[in-house]
Amino acid sequence: MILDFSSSLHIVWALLPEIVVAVTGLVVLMLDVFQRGSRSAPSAPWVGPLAITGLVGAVLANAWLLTLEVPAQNAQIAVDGFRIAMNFIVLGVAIFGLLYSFDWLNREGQFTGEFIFLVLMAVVGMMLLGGTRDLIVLFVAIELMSISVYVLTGYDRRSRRSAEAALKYFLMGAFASGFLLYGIALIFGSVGSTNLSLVTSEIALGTASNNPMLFAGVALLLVGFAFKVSAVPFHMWTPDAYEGAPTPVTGFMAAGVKAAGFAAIVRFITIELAPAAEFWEGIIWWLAMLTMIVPNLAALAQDDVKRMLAYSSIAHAGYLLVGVAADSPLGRSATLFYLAVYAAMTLGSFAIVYLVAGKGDVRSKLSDFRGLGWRRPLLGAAFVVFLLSLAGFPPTGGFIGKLYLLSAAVESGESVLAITLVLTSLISYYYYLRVIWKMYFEEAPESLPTPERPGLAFGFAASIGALALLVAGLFPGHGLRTASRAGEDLVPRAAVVAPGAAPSARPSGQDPAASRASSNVSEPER
Amino acid sequence: MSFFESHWVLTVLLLLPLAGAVACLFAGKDEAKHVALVTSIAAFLLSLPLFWVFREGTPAIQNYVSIPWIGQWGIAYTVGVDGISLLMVLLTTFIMPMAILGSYSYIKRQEPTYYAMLLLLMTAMIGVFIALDMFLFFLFWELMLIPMYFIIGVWGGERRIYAAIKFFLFTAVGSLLMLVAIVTLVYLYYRQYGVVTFAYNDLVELPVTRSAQFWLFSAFALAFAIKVPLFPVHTWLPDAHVEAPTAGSVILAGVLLKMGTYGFLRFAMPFFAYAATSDVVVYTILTLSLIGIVYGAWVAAVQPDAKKLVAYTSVAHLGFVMLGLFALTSESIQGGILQMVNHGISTGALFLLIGMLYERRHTRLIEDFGGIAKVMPFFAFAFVVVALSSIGLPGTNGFVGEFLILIGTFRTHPVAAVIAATGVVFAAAYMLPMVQRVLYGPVEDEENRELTDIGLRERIVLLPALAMIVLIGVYPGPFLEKTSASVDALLQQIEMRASQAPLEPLGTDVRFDHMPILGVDED
Amino acid sequence: MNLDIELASLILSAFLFAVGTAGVLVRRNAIIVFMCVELMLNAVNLSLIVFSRSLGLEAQVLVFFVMAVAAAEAAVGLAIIIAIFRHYEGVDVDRFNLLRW
Amino acid sequence: MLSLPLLLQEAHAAYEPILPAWILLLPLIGAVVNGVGAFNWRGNKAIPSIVGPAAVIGAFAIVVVNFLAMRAAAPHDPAIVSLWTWMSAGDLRIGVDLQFDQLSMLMLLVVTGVSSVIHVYSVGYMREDPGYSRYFAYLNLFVFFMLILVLGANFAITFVGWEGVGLCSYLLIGFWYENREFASAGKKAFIVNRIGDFGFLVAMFLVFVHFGTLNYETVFAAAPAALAYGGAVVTAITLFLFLGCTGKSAQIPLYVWLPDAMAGPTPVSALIHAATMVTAGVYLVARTSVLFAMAPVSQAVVAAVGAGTALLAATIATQQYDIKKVLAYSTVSQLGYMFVAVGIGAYTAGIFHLMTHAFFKALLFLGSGAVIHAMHHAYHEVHSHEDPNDMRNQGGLRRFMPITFATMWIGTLAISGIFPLAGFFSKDEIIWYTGAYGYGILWGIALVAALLTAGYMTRLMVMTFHGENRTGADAEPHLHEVPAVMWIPLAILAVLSIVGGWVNIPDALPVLPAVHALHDWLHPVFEPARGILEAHGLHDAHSSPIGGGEAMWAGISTVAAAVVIILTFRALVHRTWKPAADSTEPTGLAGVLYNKWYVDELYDRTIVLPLLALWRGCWRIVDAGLIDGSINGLAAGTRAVGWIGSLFQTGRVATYMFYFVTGVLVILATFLL
Amino acid sequence: MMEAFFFLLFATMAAGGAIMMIASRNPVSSLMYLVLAFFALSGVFVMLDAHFLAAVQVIVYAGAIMVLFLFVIMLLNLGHREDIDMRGHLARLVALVAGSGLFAAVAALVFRGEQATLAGEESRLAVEAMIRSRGAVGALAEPLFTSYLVPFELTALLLLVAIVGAVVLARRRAP
Repeated sequence: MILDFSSSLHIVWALLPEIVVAVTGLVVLMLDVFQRGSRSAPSAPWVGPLAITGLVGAVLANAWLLTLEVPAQNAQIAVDGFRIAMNFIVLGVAIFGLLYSFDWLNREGQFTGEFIFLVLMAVVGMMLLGGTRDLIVLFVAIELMSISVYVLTGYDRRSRRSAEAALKYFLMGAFASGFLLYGIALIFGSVGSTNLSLVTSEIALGTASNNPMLFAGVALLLVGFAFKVSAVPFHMWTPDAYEGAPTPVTGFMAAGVKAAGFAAIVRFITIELAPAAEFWEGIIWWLAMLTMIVPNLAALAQDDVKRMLAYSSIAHAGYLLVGVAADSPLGRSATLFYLAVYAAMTLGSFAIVYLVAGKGDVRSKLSDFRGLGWRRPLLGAAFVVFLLSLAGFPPTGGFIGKLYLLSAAVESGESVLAITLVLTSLISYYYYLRVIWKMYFEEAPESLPTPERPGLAFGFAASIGALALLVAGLFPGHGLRTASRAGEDLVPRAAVVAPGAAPSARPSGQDPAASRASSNVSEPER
Repeated sequence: MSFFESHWVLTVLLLLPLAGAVACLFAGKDEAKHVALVTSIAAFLLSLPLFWVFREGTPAIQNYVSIPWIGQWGIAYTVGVDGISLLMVLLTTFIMPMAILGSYSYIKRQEPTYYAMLLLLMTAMIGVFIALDMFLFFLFWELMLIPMYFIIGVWGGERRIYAAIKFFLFTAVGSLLMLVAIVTLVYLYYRQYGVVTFAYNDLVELPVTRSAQFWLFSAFALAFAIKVPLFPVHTWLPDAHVEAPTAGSVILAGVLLKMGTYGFLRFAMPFFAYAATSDVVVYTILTLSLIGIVYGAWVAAVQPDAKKLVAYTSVAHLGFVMLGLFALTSESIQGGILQMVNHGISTGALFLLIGMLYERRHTRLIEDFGGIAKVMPFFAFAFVVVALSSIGLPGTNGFVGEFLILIGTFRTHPVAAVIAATGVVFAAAYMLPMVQRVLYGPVEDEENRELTDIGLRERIVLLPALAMIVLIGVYPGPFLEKTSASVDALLQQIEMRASQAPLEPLGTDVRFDHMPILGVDED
Repeated sequence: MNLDIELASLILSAFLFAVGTAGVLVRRNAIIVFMCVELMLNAVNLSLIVFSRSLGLEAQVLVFFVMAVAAAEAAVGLAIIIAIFRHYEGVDVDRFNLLRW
Repeated sequence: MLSLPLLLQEAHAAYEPILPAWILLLPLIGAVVNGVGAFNWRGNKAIPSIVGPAAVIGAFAIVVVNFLAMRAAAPHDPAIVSLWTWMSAGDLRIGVDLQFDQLSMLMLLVVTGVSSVIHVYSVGYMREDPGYSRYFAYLNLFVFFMLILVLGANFAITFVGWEGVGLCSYLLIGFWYENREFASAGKKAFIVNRIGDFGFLVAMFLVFVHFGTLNYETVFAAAPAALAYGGAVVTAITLFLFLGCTGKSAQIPLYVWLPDAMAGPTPVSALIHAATMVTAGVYLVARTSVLFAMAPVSQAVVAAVGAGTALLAATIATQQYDIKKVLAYSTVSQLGYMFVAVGIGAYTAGIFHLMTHAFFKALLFLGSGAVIHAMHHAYHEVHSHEDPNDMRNQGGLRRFMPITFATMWIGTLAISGIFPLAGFFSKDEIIWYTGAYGYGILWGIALVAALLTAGYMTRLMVMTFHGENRTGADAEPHLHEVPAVMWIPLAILAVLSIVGGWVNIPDALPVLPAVHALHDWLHPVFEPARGILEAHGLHDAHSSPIGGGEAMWAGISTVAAAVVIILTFRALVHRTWKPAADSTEPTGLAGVLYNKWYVDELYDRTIVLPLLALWRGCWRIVDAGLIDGSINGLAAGTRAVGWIGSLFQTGRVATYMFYFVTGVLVILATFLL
Repeated sequence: MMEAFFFLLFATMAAGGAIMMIASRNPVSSLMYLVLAFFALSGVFVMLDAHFLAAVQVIVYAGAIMVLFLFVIMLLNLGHREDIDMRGHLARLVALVAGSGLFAAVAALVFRGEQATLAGEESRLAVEAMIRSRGAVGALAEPLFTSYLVPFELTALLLLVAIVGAVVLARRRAP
């Protein structure tokens, strides 16, 4: 099938995975409302599988996108390898995040359709974030994602920490949204369009180059994204929000929001704003630098595993930024690959933390992990795999990912970043290993209860996650190929629309401004 | 082609301990050790025919195979042995049964995991020695850390956690920088030939500019130097050795340290021949080796803890090996390789012996012993023989290695050889006082009076080592013959490539970026 | 007096944005902090409207969306503030530092 | 199996070593059997008693056969037996090669001969010891290594023996390891020897670098052409070799271990620390005579060190009370003589003295062993813990042990150089050549030392055997002569001490027939060296530095020695000593000598203690402090930075916003500025 | 002239309202100042030909959303907690510096940039033409329901999320 946006139905096709997820969310919400007698009663157990089914459907729909032929690529929605890959990652995060969270929801007696609905809505936002090429869609998608996640963060109403985390995340997020929006406004002000395919050509035409306002716009846009991926110094909310949020949510947002944020950075900054590279490359370089160094140091001081993992997830944003800073197809592929791996290991780690923490999430201190490896060998082994992968240790996916990032950095001549990457990884070894030593080298005191046995869904997710990481470490060939293809498959493929080509592509030839306004999606039939 | 000439023997050698490790995990508490022992002995028996099947007189890699693995990056499962790695593999398979059997009564908890870790370690170590793909090599190189971390951390002594983490981090510093260097090398190769490959045989042919060689060599050298360990990055070693359980120390000293020297020989030197043979590098490494030899011996001499003493002797012995390697003569390199084997056997045996004492007395302090020869005569005998091997008495293996190293070194760096030869004196000065204070003198401590001499199992553990000490001491020929062709070829290669290293970038130079200043210049 | 309204509006927009930022920094009351954020959003809206005048109506569309988003944010944000008020009996953001370091 | 005459006959044409490997193997087998016995049948005395001596006597027998064969063939070139290649790497090829020439043959005879005697003696001496089997294992092993040392056809093989005997010496000195001091003495011996071995090693390196081989034959053949006479290289090689010799043969400055080595069983002292091992240095110089001949500086050093040692040790010996210490210093002194001889180029004289010294010093030691044995028994019977070695506890023993008394006097006279005993000929030859070759000062020293020798040996005899018995009233009845198994060896050695010198009787002496057996025998070995020496101006002055011919000075020295003996005897025989327990330490010069010139203390203070302090410093300050400190500090610092950094995470959202704004401002500002 | 006067009036009101909002100690007064600022802003909107948005600003923003804020303030009974609301002098100084810095930086960049890009007289006419032809609402509605259908639909989801979220968060604690 050829997808050329010649009819508005094509938009539906192009957005099929998102639509499937959204519809699933709505269905879940409706069925749940009708099914549940009292609001405080937990939802029926089939809600979970239903959502999973929907997500699997979205995965299939996403896979179906691969079969499409997409000749014209100036729509709001990009149908390219990158988006599809990002969708896979985000959907994976959603599926695994949900599988991991069921145990927690049941344990805390908070299993509700709303939770799942919010997750699915956040997923819609995330998917669009990686798939859109329009600043307006970007803004709405980012807000959709963010607001869902704010709510999820505060989901545990009994917990003071949860509320505090939600408030901090929300205030900071809204604040950052202001900057992001200002950035969008300024970019619009300097290039006159929100559709970045036009922005790109506009900049390339030279009308906007060296425009300080464009610089300010790019910088503020980048700040907004940096906030979402928690890059230093815009990361300060992260440890608090991650620590306070219900742990499955932490995993979900650490993996999903970050993935979506990076998707946006890669697409909007490195691809669409490629002609303005001089504006952002230095910023990203320094962001990468700081984001590798600061959280890795701060994580050393943590004695709470959850918070430590929060810092670690910031550090991973730093590593990912190296891939972005490399600003090459290789770098983008590496970022993509690393995101997938990162998602798997982060989700798994946080999930294990909540399992250990017990009802009410009370035991997430390092000392609560004592003897875990011997008491729950499989859980311990899985955690070891996750931690080693986070540390970037072979033979796990984390290692391959870091190697990929490293090669991208080396290829782009970013030796300083490469060396910082490995040296900060070294620092990170310490705090990851510290968990392992607590788990295996120290005896659990009698008073420390053994973590309960995880449920089927959790066990399934954890084993698949750990195995996937090992497979990615030992046989990454397929993943690398996919990532490499997806990393190169980003519209605009031919970088810039040729001068003069842009107007002629517009069907309604009235006036330039109007055509600009309407050219974002090819004219629907009237 | 028979089984033993095919790569299968290597592949099976890799997989066998891995399978054994899994089997151990599923074996019962009491059976695990037997599983491990049988596995390791099977691996040893499997590796033994390699020694005879190996074709001498050719530097060619034997039992070679290259199976595409991660095509995207030109990574392949490439394994094979030449004379140098052959000895290392055999050393590994030789040491492991000893280490495992030596742990039989030492390890009293979590046995299945323990033995699984040992076997996993075995796989990693063999892998390091046979890998001919940089990725594969690095994989095994790093993989080795995890089981060792566990072995020290779970089954170690008082300060095991400190030692484990120190060991891990120290080693990791170097390996990570080496990883950057490997990636850079691959990238340079790509720039030059347009092919992405991690294959050793390809990368070794890459002409790297002289200036880049120094950077990359440094990264490799740091990784290997830490593992060796070369002064002053040796301080992880005493801690790790002391805290590790006996088998851990045995393997650490016996095999792991060799990975560093092997790395120099196999990778750092041929890859960056110009840098490796340049004056500044050679003199730096020789100096550090000499410091290691002398200083290691000095510090060993004043250790109150027997195990720590032996640990420091490793610094000295490996100093000899490094000296031999960087003296760049056929004699010294062959001596160095032989000394790697020797040190593995002798120091391994020493750690086993000290472990046996520790099992009985739960102390390693030299002053707690005395007169042990009276109550444990066979132990004393073995201890003395091993100690003599360690100080390099002629007729034991230690002498052959040291002698070749020194005489070879003397050809190119006479002063260094003379200084190193003083190590011979110091060796006596640290080892004999310990022997004397542990074995001799009156039995003053009542606890020592009750000690029982080592039993049959322990004798079986030690006998192979004792036999090898004497065998290599009087008839090292077969071992030297294995390495001679490889070493000669290596030397030739190094010499040739050192002279051919391009002075100017051929479009393959490393680019070093500057720290970008935020924003852009207006002009 | 030849006032360039557009430029002046942009400056005003920047000013309001800065005032919002300063307000965020200077106030402790979570609701007022949030109000400051709203002010920032409005400041941006002003810029967008200025741009829409010369560059196209997309900007106004965006403003429209911003308002919708602001409404949604307000709903959720105020809900969060109510939720935290239940825990802390107050909305002083400086008191919410259970999570730190 | 070939019959012996047939073998000899065949050997006539060209000498082929007969059963060469067995010479080595027999003692090795003995060592292994006894070693196994030490673990497995510890109580059994019969097997070691037979196996131990038999192994050595068997080797001796083979050696004798070989000697006869060689004598018959009178080969000019050494016969090399290659067993297998030991090391082969690069250009280096070291074979396990045995060299049979006149020098090694002579050494073989001495070593196996004296060893045989001493093994037999040991059967009696060590009978009661619980480590009997172990003792013979060590002793056999020693013989094995000594034979390797002697037979080695290249430096490396010699070095194997060289270190091997050191090991056995170490093991045997510390034989009674339960005594901490004894074990310490063994350790000291080993370490001091190692210092010497370092020299040997370096010498080998130099040889290899310049000759590409370590084989004696090749090296010696090539040396005159390859190296410059008196050049730095050959001087360095020889000096380093000599450093090895000073260790092994207890010369200044490394002699300090030998007196302590008396901690070992007395037969060991006799065998290792008097007759064989300690002479290895002399042997080595003689073996490498070609090189030494090319290095006049080294020659001078060797001779001077020898002479100095001879005098120094002799002075110390005069004030020792431990019977074995006296003999030990005497040995050091006599070794000094030998080095003087080989140093000045009188190789045959050195070897000659080596041989005679082996006889009479073994005799003296075994005699002292007999005394100690008797004393020990006596004290043992009365449960006394007095020191049986201390001469102040002895005295008047001639009544109880006449055979020992008699044989030891023979030894004393021999060592003192009284005509016509063995020592007279050998020592006289050394002193004579020293003068004749123009080493005036050394000659004087040698003479003085010779007189001192007579003095302290007489003192020893007087204190031990003459005068009143001081053993103690209750112990005295238990003193007895030693059993036959012990005195027969004494008798054999006594005979050898008498006749041993007759193989080499100088022309100059009147009345006696000139015998050149030894000179002629060794001539092929030393010919090249002699040739070099003579080519470079060595000539026999035929008179002493202050005039007078050989005969005259021989007469003078023997008469002087006799006079010293008589005077000393008369002076001391009536003097009364108190038993050791009641004695006070001597003072004044005697005190200094008694304390061995305080050399041990000097070494302790200037070398051992500073080194230990340095080592401790290395460990505590450099390793634990500097390196680990900085690394741990780095780690702690990193963690501290992390901790401080995490403090920025105040938990207050306003702070976070502040950093956020700061970040934005920095980014914007960099663009503006 | 008139235009300038009104602009300055509204601008001053907006700026003054904003400043008073952050300076006023009473939350309710703050809120009222903010509402004032919003009203003034809508005046500016009008002057910039964004009539529809000006209306929305007044009705939705100042009217509905701000009332919601007021409700919450009242609900939580925060009307009189003046003492704790404002930070100390240091924080005020910091805020002043940061605020003015940000203003300076953004204004400078915008000022410089504005000169570079906003010259397009042609597109300005096109926009005006568009507004003229379709009316203030129509000009906005057309792209909203055609080109921006996707974000529009997304907004629906967003509002649903906000509703669900508000319900989830604000309902009483589970027993």
